[in-house]
Amino acid sequence: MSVAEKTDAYILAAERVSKSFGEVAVLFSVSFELRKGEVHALIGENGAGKSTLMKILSGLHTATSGTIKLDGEEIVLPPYGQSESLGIVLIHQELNLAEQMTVEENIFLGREDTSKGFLNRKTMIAKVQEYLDILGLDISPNDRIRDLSIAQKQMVEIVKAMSRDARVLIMDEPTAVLTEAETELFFKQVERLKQSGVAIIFSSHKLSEVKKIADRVTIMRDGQWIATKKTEDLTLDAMAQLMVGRELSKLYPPKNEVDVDAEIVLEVKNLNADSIDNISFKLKKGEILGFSGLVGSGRTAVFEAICGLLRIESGEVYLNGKPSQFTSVAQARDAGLVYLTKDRKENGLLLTQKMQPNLTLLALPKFVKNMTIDKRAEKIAMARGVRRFDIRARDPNVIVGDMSGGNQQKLLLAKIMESNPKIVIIDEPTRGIDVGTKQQIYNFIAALAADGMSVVVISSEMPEIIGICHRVAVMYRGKITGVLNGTEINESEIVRYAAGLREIQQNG
Amino acid sequence: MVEDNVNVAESRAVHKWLRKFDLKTMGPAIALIILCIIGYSLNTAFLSDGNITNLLTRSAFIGIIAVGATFVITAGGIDLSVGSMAAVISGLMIMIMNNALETFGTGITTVLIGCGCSIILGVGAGWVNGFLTTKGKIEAFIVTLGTMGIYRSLVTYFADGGTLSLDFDLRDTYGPIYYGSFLGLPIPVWVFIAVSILGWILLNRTLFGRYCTAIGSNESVAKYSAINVDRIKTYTYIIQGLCVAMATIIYVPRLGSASASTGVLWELEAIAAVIIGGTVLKGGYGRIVGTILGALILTTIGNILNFTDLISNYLNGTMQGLIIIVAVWLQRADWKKGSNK
Amino acid sequence: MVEDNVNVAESRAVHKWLRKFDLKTMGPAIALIILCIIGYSLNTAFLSDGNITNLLTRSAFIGIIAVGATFVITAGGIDLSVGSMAAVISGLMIMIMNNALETFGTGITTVLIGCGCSIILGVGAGWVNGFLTTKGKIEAFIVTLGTMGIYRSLVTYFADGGTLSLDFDLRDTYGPIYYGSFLGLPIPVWVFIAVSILGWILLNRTLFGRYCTAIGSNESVAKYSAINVDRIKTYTYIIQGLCVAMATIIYVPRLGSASASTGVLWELEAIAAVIIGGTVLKGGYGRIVGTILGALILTTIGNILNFTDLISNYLNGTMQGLIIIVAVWLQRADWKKGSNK
Amino acid sequence: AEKIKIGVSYPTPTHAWAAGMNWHAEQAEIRLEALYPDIDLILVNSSNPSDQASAIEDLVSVNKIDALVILPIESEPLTQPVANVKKSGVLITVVDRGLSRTGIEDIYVAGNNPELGIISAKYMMSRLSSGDNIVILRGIPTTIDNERFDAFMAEIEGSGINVLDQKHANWNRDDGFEVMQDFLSRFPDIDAVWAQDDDIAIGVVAALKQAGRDGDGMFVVGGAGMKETIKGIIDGNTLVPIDVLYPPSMIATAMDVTVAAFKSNGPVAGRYILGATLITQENAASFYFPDSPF
Ligand SMILES: Nc1ncnc2c1ncn2[C@@H]1O[C@H](COP(=O)(O)OP(=O)(O)OP(=O)(O)O)[C@@H](O)[C@H]1O
Ligand SMILES: Nc1ncnc2c1ncn2[C@@H]1O[C@H](COP(=O)(O)OP(=O)(O)OP(=O)(O)O)[C@@H](O)[C@H]1O
Ligand SMILES: [Mg+2]
Ligand SMILES: [Mg+2]
Repeated sequence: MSVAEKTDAYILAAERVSKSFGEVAVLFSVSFELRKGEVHALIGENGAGKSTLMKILSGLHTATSGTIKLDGEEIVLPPYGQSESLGIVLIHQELNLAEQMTVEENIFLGREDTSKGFLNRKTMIAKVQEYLDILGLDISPNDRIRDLSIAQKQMVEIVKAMSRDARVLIMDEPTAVLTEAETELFFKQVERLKQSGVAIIFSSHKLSEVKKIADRVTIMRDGQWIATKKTEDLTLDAMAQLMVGRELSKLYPPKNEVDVDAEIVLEVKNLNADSIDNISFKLKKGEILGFSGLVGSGRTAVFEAICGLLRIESGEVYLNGKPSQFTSVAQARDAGLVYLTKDRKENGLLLTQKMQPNLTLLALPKFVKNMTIDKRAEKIAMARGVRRFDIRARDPNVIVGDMSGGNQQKLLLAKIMESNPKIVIIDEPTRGIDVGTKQQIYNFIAALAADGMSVVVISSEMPEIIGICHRVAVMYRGKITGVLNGTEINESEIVRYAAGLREIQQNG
Repeated sequence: MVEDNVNVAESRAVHKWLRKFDLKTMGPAIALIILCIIGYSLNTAFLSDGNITNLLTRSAFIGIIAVGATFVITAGGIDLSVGSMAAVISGLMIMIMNNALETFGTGITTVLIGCGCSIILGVGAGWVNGFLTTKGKIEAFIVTLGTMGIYRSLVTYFADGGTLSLDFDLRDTYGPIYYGSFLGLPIPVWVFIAVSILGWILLNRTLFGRYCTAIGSNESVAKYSAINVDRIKTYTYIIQGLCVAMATIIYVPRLGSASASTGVLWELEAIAAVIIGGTVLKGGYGRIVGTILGALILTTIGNILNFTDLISNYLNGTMQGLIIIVAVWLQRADWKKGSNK
Repeated sequence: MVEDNVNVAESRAVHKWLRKFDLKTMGPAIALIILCIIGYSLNTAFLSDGNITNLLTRSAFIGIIAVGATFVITAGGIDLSVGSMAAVISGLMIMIMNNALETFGTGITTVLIGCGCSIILGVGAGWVNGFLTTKGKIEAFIVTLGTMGIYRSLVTYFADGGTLSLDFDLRDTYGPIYYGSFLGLPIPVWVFIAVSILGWILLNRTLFGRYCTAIGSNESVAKYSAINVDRIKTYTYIIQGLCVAMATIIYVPRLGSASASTGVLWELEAIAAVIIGGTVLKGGYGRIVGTILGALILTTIGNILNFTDLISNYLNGTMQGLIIIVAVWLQRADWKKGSNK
Repeated sequence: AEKIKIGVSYPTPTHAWAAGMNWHAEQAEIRLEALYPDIDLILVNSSNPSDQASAIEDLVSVNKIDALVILPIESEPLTQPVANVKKSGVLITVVDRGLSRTGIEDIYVAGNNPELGIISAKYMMSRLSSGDNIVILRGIPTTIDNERFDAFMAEIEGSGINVLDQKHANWNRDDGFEVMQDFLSRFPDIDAVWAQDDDIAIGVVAALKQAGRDGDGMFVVGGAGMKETIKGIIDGNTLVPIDVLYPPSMIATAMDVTVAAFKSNGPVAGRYILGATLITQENAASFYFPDSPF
């Protein structure tokens, strides 16, 4: 039978699937169908149940009620990734790699190439190298995962999924941590897989990507199925509206110009540290400064150095004109400078704890009264955080690791803001966050700046940088290659600096 | 219809209550109660005043040490040196008091000097463990395995292989710390209670306790959350050392001696008490109340075995091992089915 | 300009070589060499044929057990029961052989029956540990602490508090397993070499080894990669049991007896050997070669201390503790500065 | 000229008796080496049988000893290693615990474990009558403990004295204290305690005093000859009125005899059994060494 004949046949389907965790219901009678050779996008707000549905479709969760059909036949999918043997492969939203092991070991984990019980390491390494070359990844099969950047890790996940002979490939926010260039390469592979008849489900909060790559889109809201439509029948606005359930105004708030004479709150001069080279820049009061660049260009390193997380080799940092070389995060925090990590799983949140201890962890000294922690104040802070950042957890006692990705990100933001900083550095602020909340976060950032705080936004999402920043510094290989102002802030300029094609000599 | 709702509400309430009354946290208490019932049925003297007092007093040593161990383990560490540390501190304390005797007489001063030195030594020994673990970046297991050997051999050295004995004249002054009572409870039990309450407050109500938990859950998150990881970890070892010193202070007046066999295997008992109590060995979750119950369980097992001759003496270890495994299994096994993550 | 490039390339090559010749992996080897130099300078007889042979033979016990422990630890577990397990297996093996003697005589058959039983017992004991850890969901530390007590008390029970001893008629048949040589190397050393090579292949070149690493590195990742985590973990304990059985088989002919004091503290020695060798205690990274060096280091320390009377006998433990800490510190300390992450 | 090297191997002292032995060994070393400049005594202690086996291997291969004085930590496991040493032509003196095969040692110097049990039992019988109750605290489960215990039980057999229970107190003061506390909770009527060892006896006495049950003619019998206990006997302590000797100095005796084997003309090989003397107030002074740690 040819592919064309059977395109209408559903390869994988969920019928009236519901799911609850304990007493908390998160999916309500959702139906979903996947055709052979299609790319089917799953979109919805944070906590809508996308990840949960994907896990059910790959056997990692069992539905509380409803049925799963594979090739039209009812089936109970085996647990723990064993449905790979049925050709169903899942990439988790949370990175799912063994950190101490190598790229090759991770990619082949669970289906190693062996002969007579021995590993064919050479063959496997060669195969991995092949895939890495196809995706243009500059890493070695023998690199250990813990030494990779988070985007590289995501690419490894993608390689891992692609290297398996999948009939159904399910990817939960695969592009959340990728730059556009990487996304581009990735989509090429998706296209190739699609041509060979693989059915693909993927979720994303980047609606333009959805528009670009998906054949059909299923929209979910609050654990319910809302609609399944052909992509060409949907505009970006329509998608957003269906997701959020109301009309969205403009995504980016208007930029208030920064006062020309605004005082300089942070000045960095000739900063050198591991993987960064002679960094100098200034940040004004009330300013939103963007940091753009390719993955691994050293943006994170700059601010980890400033915040006392990375040893400074040379150079000066001035906070409000005072020389400030912090050796610990606590010093930076007390001086009103905080950094929000891009790696929320490794550095951001205690996944095994509940929300409240996570929220107050950074600002905890503030909650001490009579030598003990004031639990009431903590509770009030929790309520405030939930309100301010619209954190949606159906069960307030849920452990953070069980929250949806986007809500974790919101909690992380709330945690950072608990310390009432004067300068906030936000690394990838909207990673994995839905459009509705994105808008809230942008408004929030703008409001902070308007209140006289200064914000640094490190982001790999060009529109975001362009949409909210007053000025943009672009980095390339550990150096700042340019600082853009006003109308210079546009995609082609940034890309040119980010690729190292242009460089302007800074003068202080 | 209305009735139905009531029923649902009721069943929810029951359910909620059942959840609160969770085997996982009640496990140690239930295990202890079962043990007491067994003990009583073997011999009614088990619940006699005298025996209960003996039991509590004995639990005090391991219990106090285990309270310290709860901090270390909650913050993701481990301390294998506590038994040897207790031995060497006892030994030094005895030597110091015997010396001080000449200058300060048999009065309370000498005892106070001894206790003071004990605390200084405990803090110092804890600091050494903490320093080597954090600044030396050596696994706690290895550091404390090393110091365990070192302290043990030092006490043998000081005692010349034998026993260091407290001067008999001092025993009358110092003895009441162990043998005395206050409001019907022996002093060591009061100390145990005090240490437990302080420990509970410290772990559950203060910055420090919260930081321990955070470090045990994820060190790097703790670091990014402005926690001075090395310092807090070092403090946990210092607290452990302090607890050992406290235990030593009430141990020494009991028999007034220390030797190479003092405190052998206390480290494993303390760790067992902590884990039986529900604290997670990998860190990130600690329970002081559980630890105290764990210490009581361990002492009770030994006590019960002394109360019966049903079981060959040689099989004491077997019973202990079995009970420990069962007690932990009661807590850890999946009681509620269904959560098929 | 051209010269510059050559220099850069050269310095890169040197750098790469230096990285390969890393203190972290070479640490144990360097420590061993330093120890040997110390030993030789204390007494030239240290490097005599006889002593080297003794040293290697002695390392065999702990070494073989430690190879097993490398698997358990790499997969994120721990086994505290190995010392007691060795004792109880020795004891049962002796009882079995003494009984078989009556039927099968003093020939090789009896010895083979003994060895067979030893292996069955080792596998069984390992399985028990594995089963309780995986299916009982009890921390390995507690399970094996429990079985440690159980096995230890069982051997006391079997020996009626005394010593179980192998019939003297059998010793002539069985003796050569320990005292015999082949190509100039004692049989135990050959067994050690064989176990090491098998262990290395198993850990580094097979599916099983890779799964152990994966489980130790991140259990849930392993689970989601369709690895049967429980089964692999159980296997690691079975391998540990097998290794203990192997060690027992060469241990029994040495002393021909077993008692409650057989194998005391071997568990800590084995774990120390593994960690000195560079395996990470939390799992996810194991090094068989390191483990072997670790075992040699521990034996050498003991040997050197027997060689000199510079140090009070009582301080042996102090020296051992210090050397263990320093050996691990040499590997773990941050040699490259900079990352205070 | 080459010195005559004599290795002396014994258990690492972890309790007072062994420390006493260690002290006597060190004293003998000083004394003998001063007396005979061509004698070199090498003292080594080990903490378990397997280490002890290693240690004597090292004495042979490294120190090239001419004679070995050994107090085996356990008999069985050390029989074969000592036999191997013997094969290399070394003179063997075994102390205290006999090897499990005869004919290996040239000289044997020992205390007498069964006799310790018998003497203790005899004393018990002299003080108690039929129907009286005793409890027993045993040592670490080992052959020594079994020998003492079995001999004691055999001796009191038929005397009508009730043994209420017996538990191991591991030759340890703390265990002695706790086991005795529990005995006191369990048994309202105890007339005497056989603690077998002076360390255990210290714990027992503390427990008796704590419970206020140290009067009424109650008494405790320990064993070994600790100096504090002997001092107490001299001073007329009624709670611990006697002791049964198990002399830690036997190692020194063995060293003397071994050196004599090289230095004297007459034959010295043979067996020297040191009796388990009953120490009473009358003879106590002659067993009192205030400088010894034991
Ligand atoms: N194991 C669990 N236990 C309890 N609640 C859970 C668990 N897993 C998910 N949830 C809850 O289910 C809801 C849906 O989460 P899910 O991860 O499916 O959302 P999502 O649509 O993927 O959101 P996001 O876009 O933020 O990733 C959330 O409220 C979450 O807290
Ligand atoms: N722990 C580490 N070990 C080795 N190399 C590292 C480590 N952390 C960062 N690097 C390297 O340092 C360089 C700068 O990394 P950094 O994370 O600062 O870049 P970035 O611009 O923030 O990239 P991203 O888009 O991933 O956030 C990269 O080459 C990265 O691979
Ligand atoms: Mg999700
Ligand atoms: Mg970065």
